[in-house]
Amino acid sequence: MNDMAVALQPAAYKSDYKPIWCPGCGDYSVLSAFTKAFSMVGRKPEEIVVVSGIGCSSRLPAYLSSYGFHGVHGRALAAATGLKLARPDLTVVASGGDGDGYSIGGNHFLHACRRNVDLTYVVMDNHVYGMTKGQPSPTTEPDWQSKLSPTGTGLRVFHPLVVALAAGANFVARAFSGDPNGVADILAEAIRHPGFSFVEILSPCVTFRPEQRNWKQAVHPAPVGATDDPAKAARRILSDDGFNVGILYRGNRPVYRPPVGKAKKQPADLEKEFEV
Amino acid sequence: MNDMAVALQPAAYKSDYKPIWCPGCGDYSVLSAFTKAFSMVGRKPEEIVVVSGIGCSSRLPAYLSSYGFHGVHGRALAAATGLKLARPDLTVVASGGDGDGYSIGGNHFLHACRRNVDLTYVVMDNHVYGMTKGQPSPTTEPDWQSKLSPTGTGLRVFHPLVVALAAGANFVARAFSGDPNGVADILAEAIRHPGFSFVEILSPCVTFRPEQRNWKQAVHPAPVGATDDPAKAARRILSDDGFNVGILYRGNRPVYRPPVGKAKKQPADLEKEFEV
Amino acid sequence: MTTTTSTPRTSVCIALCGSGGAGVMTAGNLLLEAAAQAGWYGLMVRSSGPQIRGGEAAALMRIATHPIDCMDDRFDAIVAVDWQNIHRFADEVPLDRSSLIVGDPEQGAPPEVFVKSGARAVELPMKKIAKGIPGSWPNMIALGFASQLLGIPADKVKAVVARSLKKGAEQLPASVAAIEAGRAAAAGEGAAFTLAAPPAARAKRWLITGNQAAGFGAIRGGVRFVAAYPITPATELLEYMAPALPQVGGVLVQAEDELASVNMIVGASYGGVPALTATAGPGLALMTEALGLAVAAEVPIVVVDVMRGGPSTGIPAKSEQSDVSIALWGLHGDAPRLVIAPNSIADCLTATQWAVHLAEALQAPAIVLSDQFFGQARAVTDRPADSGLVGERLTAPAGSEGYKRYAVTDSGVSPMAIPGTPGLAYTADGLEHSERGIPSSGAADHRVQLAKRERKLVAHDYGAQWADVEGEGGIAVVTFGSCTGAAREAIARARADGVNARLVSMRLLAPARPKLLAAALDGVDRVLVVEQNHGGQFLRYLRAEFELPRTVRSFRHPGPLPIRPEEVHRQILALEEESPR
Amino acid sequence: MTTTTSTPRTSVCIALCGSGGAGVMTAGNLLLEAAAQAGWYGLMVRSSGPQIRGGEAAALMRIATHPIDCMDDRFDAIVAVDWQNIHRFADEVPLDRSSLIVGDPEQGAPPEVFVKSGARAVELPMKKIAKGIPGSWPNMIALGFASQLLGIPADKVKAVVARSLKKGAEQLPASVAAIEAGRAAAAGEGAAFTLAAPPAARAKRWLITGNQAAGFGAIRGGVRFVAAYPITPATELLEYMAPALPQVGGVLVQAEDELASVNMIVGASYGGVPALTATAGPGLALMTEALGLAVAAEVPIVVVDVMRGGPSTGIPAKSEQSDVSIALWGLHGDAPRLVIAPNSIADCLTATQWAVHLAEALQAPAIVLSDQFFGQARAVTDRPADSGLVGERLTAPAGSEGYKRYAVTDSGVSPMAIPGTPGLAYTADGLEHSERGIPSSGAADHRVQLAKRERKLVAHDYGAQWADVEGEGGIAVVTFGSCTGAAREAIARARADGVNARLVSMRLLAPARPKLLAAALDGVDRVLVVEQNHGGQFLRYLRAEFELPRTVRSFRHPGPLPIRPEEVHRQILALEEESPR
Ligand SMILES: Cc1ncc(C[n+]2csc(CCOP(=O)(O)OP(=O)(O)O)c2C)c(N)n1
Ligand SMILES: Cc1ncc(C[n+]2csc(CCOP(=O)(O)OP(=O)(O)O)c2C)c(N)n1
Ligand code: SF4
Ligand code: SF4
Ligand SMILES: [Mg+2]
Ligand SMILES: [Mg+2]
Repeated sequence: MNDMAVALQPAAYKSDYKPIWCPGCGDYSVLSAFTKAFSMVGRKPEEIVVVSGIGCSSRLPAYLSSYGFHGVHGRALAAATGLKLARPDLTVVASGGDGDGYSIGGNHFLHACRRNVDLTYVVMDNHVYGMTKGQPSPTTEPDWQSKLSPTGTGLRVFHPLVVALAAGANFVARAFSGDPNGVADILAEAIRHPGFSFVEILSPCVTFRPEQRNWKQAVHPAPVGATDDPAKAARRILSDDGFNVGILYRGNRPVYRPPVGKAKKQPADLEKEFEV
Repeated sequence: MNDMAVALQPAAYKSDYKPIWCPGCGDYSVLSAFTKAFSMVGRKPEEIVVVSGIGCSSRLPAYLSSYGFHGVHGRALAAATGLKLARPDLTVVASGGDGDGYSIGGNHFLHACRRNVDLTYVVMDNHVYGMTKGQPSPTTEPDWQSKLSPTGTGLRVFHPLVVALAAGANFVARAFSGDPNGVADILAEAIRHPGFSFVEILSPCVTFRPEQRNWKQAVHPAPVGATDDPAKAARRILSDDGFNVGILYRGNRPVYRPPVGKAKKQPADLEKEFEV
Repeated sequence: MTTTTSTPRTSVCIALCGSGGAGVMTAGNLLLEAAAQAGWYGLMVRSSGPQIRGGEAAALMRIATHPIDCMDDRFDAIVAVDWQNIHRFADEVPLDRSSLIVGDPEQGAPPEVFVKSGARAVELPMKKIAKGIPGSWPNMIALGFASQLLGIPADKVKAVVARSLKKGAEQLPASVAAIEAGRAAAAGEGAAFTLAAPPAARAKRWLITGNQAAGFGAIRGGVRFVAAYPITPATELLEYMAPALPQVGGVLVQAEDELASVNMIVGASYGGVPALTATAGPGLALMTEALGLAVAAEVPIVVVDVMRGGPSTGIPAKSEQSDVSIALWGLHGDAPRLVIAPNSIADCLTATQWAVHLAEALQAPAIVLSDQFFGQARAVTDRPADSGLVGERLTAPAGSEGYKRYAVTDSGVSPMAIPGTPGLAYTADGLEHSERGIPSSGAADHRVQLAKRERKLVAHDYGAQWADVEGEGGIAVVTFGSCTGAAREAIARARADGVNARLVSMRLLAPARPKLLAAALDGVDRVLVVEQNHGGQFLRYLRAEFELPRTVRSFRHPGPLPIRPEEVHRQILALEEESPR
Repeated sequence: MTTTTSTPRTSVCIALCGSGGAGVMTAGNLLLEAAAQAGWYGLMVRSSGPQIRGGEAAALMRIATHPIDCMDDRFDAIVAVDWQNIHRFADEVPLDRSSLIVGDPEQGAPPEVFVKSGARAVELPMKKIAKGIPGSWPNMIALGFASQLLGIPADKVKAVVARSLKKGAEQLPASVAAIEAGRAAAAGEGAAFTLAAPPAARAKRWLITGNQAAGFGAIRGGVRFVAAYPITPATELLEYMAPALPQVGGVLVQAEDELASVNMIVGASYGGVPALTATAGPGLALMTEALGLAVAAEVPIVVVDVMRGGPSTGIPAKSEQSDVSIALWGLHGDAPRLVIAPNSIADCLTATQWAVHLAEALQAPAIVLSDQFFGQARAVTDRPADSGLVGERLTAPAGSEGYKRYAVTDSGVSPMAIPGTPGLAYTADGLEHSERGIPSSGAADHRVQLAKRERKLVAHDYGAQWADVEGEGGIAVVTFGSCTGAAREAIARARADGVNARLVSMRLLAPARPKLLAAALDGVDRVLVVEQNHGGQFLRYLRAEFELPRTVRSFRHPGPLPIRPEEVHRQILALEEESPR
């Protein structure tokens, strides 16, 4: 990692810890796409922090050679927001699963979209809770049966991209882990795009949703390029088949920057207001 | 309350506790609209439960003669969901403020829309945290200055109606507390509409947002009637001026009903599966 | 406690291991069931590596002539279908010179960490034998071997295998042949590991996990609404209830998070329906705000906390008793609540049923402290009798004049109006309130309501269930939960050494019962406090809430390793030495 | 402690009351400032009814010749601009026969609850006098009356009023005239309430609330990131910091909820920036999961809990010390953390600064237990000296070979790599982990890390700040936080009665310092534990963590009423009686 020429190759962004993922899990390809995207973006590993919650997908940070933060379930975006606001010099990527991001983490998702801090948020969506061994997530189909939902949930699926647009995300894309180069391209663009960029990656859980192996056949590039009209993007997404892959929305909302003082004072300078 | 003829008059739905609200607060009219709507819907006070969180607006339940549940901040929808699923015979209305519902309660809002339990959710939106004496809420304008946001928040406002549509609410309306009869009509329809009905009521905070007294001049009826196309409804709302009042979306998604057993067994009947 | 005699054994421990997919869990379950069919008691703990799937796996088994609630100190045998990463289980499968290491020579030599125990190695070419029986698998050879070693009759083993195959009956002959081959290979081991005959007369037996037991106990107690969010190791409790609850007219809903699940059950219970959620440490932490609401608004709810290694995400799949402090003291404000700790897998049923009963009777939240060991271990137990204790709430009759929801009563329990009841409508409130439920910041209302909420718990008669008190002597082992099994065995061993000690296993942790403990400790001058955590949370609780004899020793260590009988036995002997009578 | 003499007084309590909008808070603030300008010390507590706006209001004031940290037992005077609902403050404004009730006859007779104290009624037609001075208001008459009563020089009062009017200078003459009219009316009362001269030599004085003090202490300590969610009574701490922090290069962000705010500060601090949030009980309850993460991942953060009446939403605007248990024991798992309790308004500054220093030095979360009384009361204090203690983290230098984030060290503190540092990248984790930070469920890693996290707190040398220990004698009053002021005054009164007692006011609650307390209690045979809650949470903590003398008495009651000096004084005398020396 001390050799900068090497550091810019994708391999330099991988750590030497062996993932605990099941053989064939879609997340392996997402990991490889991360390393490619980081290489493309050209920041050094130590200038990048990947922040996650809890879940199979949330194990990703330790498999990278960048800094990582493996926090608690559902709070990756909150931790990432704090980190980025405190350390704007770093490239901060939050990542995790559909349960982590859309179920327990839903409120932070809404407010991160709205706040528009310069972050990238990557969800590895497998429509299931993998880590806890197969319960429905918000993106699970209503008729999928599991021990916890023996007759299916009966619930409409959550539309992460549409909600992101409604809440104000500044960049919205869908990707498929089976195409790591495609994911890497999108990720690199997401990282470069100012403000809150959201990338939903369809990433199969071969253990609890083996039928997701068929996603390879189902995905296809979006027929039209990204729009900058959120309503149009939302309408397109609502009427697509869910396997439309590509950048779907590129916004230009101003990035959130917290208020900063004009002249940098010392703490002692603040004492005056208390003096009798 | 024992006289049924009387019980069906709006006045029968008021309790005798004096609100703690400031003189002129918009919530008084919402309270009166609740009593009118209940009278229109025709359920007895004891068949109705109003569930709220914490905030000025969340004090409402005790001012009604129906059953009430004044829970913790942000969790009204969760409590209401549990209550309605356990007691489908009751009419359950959740209510509260914009901070309660869109800030701390955002995740439950998303998932209540998606779950589509037969509930009505009423938010008294004053674009501020009234109870804690004037901090910005998600619907506060980006340039509104307060002690906690001396230079404004700089944040895009949260679009509750658009988010509700994206998340799957089955009925979406905007009302203005200055017109209690109009609010009552909308509320009654919301209660009658199956599934999750969401009513956003603009309800001025005369103390911390005195300029909201001008809302009376700003509001106007929606130029077109409700649609049943969520994308269309969202587009209309995104391009309206925020003061468009009326029922904006009426959906027909199936109401969520949890799985129930075919024959009602006794606990002892379940022992077989453990027997050696 | 090594045993080298070949008289029939009253308890044998055996571990079946192999890499994921080798089927050792299946073999273990079949062995346990066969033993149960034959009349023995037993216990099986599943252990696996960090991988989500396909990592190393071990079925840790103990079969005995009597009910047991813990693993023994040592294993009599480890049977490994292969050795891949099985060394990682070394801590969990302690061997000694009289143990057997049964491995397949094709899979290489047993790991040094096992060999150095001095245990005798036995070669069992499982893969090769299985290959010779088309359609069979090495795990069935292992099952046959283990069953023969323990003396579990072949017909019982075959019967459970036949039942397990159901549809795939054509596989049965191959499996039976494999089992027989395994048994033949073990025949040469003689009777050193053979179990004594199971008890002759026997009541109904159940095969059940602590999670299932807690779930069913809740149903017996009257729970008809569950909202929950999945979390290891509580998920199986919910997965048991998901199909069971609707059969008795109940509802289970998966919530978006723990804040939702706990507030949902508060809402349901406010509506009059006994309600429960289950979680583990991280989820419990998220629930404390709403638990406080249940305290203040006096809404009964039950939260089963299936404890796992902490702090934070900690060690999700391993047991530890480290949520004692948060359960007892984790709410803001003065917030009295019930805390109940089952002390056996079967007691997960009885204690949870009791918790539902108490929560409903006292209109207060109850936390049930189970743990990963109880929750995920599968045991052969006697059918737990139905205590008949169901949730019965003191409700207010329709039309009571001037109804006061939070009326001050002698018992502290106020009649509760259930929505739908005419004339009693009130607003439940987490703000401090008057007797009517109207928010009040007055000192008098606050004192009266604080005292009432404390009184209703403290004044209640909890009966003998508050603790299991057994034995005599000047030494008492005070413990709770899943350390109870090891403590009970340790006391039996001490008795065999001529040292008498008492067992006090506390089931009711909150409210504390100082008088009852004092009576239970009458004549005791030395106390050994046993718990499975690092900081001594139970010890701290005992010191805070009770008067204890002067000599108090703490024996504790955190998970993932269990507290073993011999560890406690040694402590009892040391305490006996310390101040000889 | 009634005082009927007319020798100059060292302390006077006065309440200014009226319905909302009557301007009594303004008058109170001006009185306090004028007293401060003249060299006295003082304290003002704001109290108001349940209405959001326009309800009854009271400025409860105490002015003294020496620093004071609590109200007295009784009020010398109540001055009411009107009487609307002012009777609701009766508990908070205890009067006796030597008190004055000053009311406007036009507003009706004083409420019976005040009159029955036997206090002398004085008529002051404020409305009428104000009407006679166009542009003036009754509250200025009240201010004038009060200032004259206490002997605060007119020029000081006029000067602060002039300063307060800034833009509206044209109002000044009317206000001055009103003040003079008020003073003239009070002249007849003589010198019974006149304060003794303030101390001559004096250092810089500040006028500050505990919330401001805590916020500024955090800034002094190096906090440069704050994320928070508004909640009474912590909001003003945030409102102080919102404009202040950016001036020193810091950032404040309003989060969507407490889960976000605490995780945001953990994220910021992971990035190397000292970070803080402030909240009250309900928010703290929501933060415990992330506090556990900070423990396990060893990320320093500071959470200021401004305690209010509990449980649940409780009594938001009133003080209570009932979050002791949750602060000390409210996390799941074995989760050692720092808990620090300031014991005066000025100490809110020093203690918070210390908390930042300790959290950073020990890479652990620190909870600061302030309360509503401290947070919202405004005091005249000596300028708190800068302790110079700033957050300084042990960081790892770039390029350390084989960097181990959670390396086991003697101190237990491991050098922390700050993102941006080349060669040290690691992943912080709330899962149990190896020294490298890789998730591990092994018993050895768990024990080592649990021990390390405990050791770093226990082994640290906290110096004399752990407690304020004052005085001598066989009786000790052990307390913490905002009860300290009352305890100190009670001890002084007891000394005047010839009874010696010691004060031990603990600032460092966790980790517990048993040896230091034992030393502080050397020679003590009777302990009085004083706290403001119902359940005796501090008492329970003392029993759990320390060896105490045999005789331990608890004096406590919940909020909203403060613990008063005389209550404690009586307890000390009773304890002295109980076992005469
Ligand atoms: C507060 C809390 N609740 C629940 C859990 C248990 N839990 C761990 S991972 C997980 C869901 C993971 O699903 P997802 O985010 O989709 O990730 P995946 O494993 O599918 O990649 C849950 C519920 C937890 N760790 N913490
Ligand atoms: C967990 C928690 N956090 C914060 C608070 C403090 N709090 C009470 S009401 C409120 C906001 C109220 O705003 P809104 O919901 O808009 O209601 P309004 O008063 O404006 O009607 C807040 C932050 C609380 N009670 N509980
Ligand atoms: S369980 Fe599913 S998501 Fe988790 S590692 Fe295995 S395949 Fe991947
Ligand atoms: S503060 Fe605002 S919202 Fe609250 S009662 Fe007053 S006017 Fe209404
Ligand atoms: Mg998933
Ligand atoms: Mg509001």
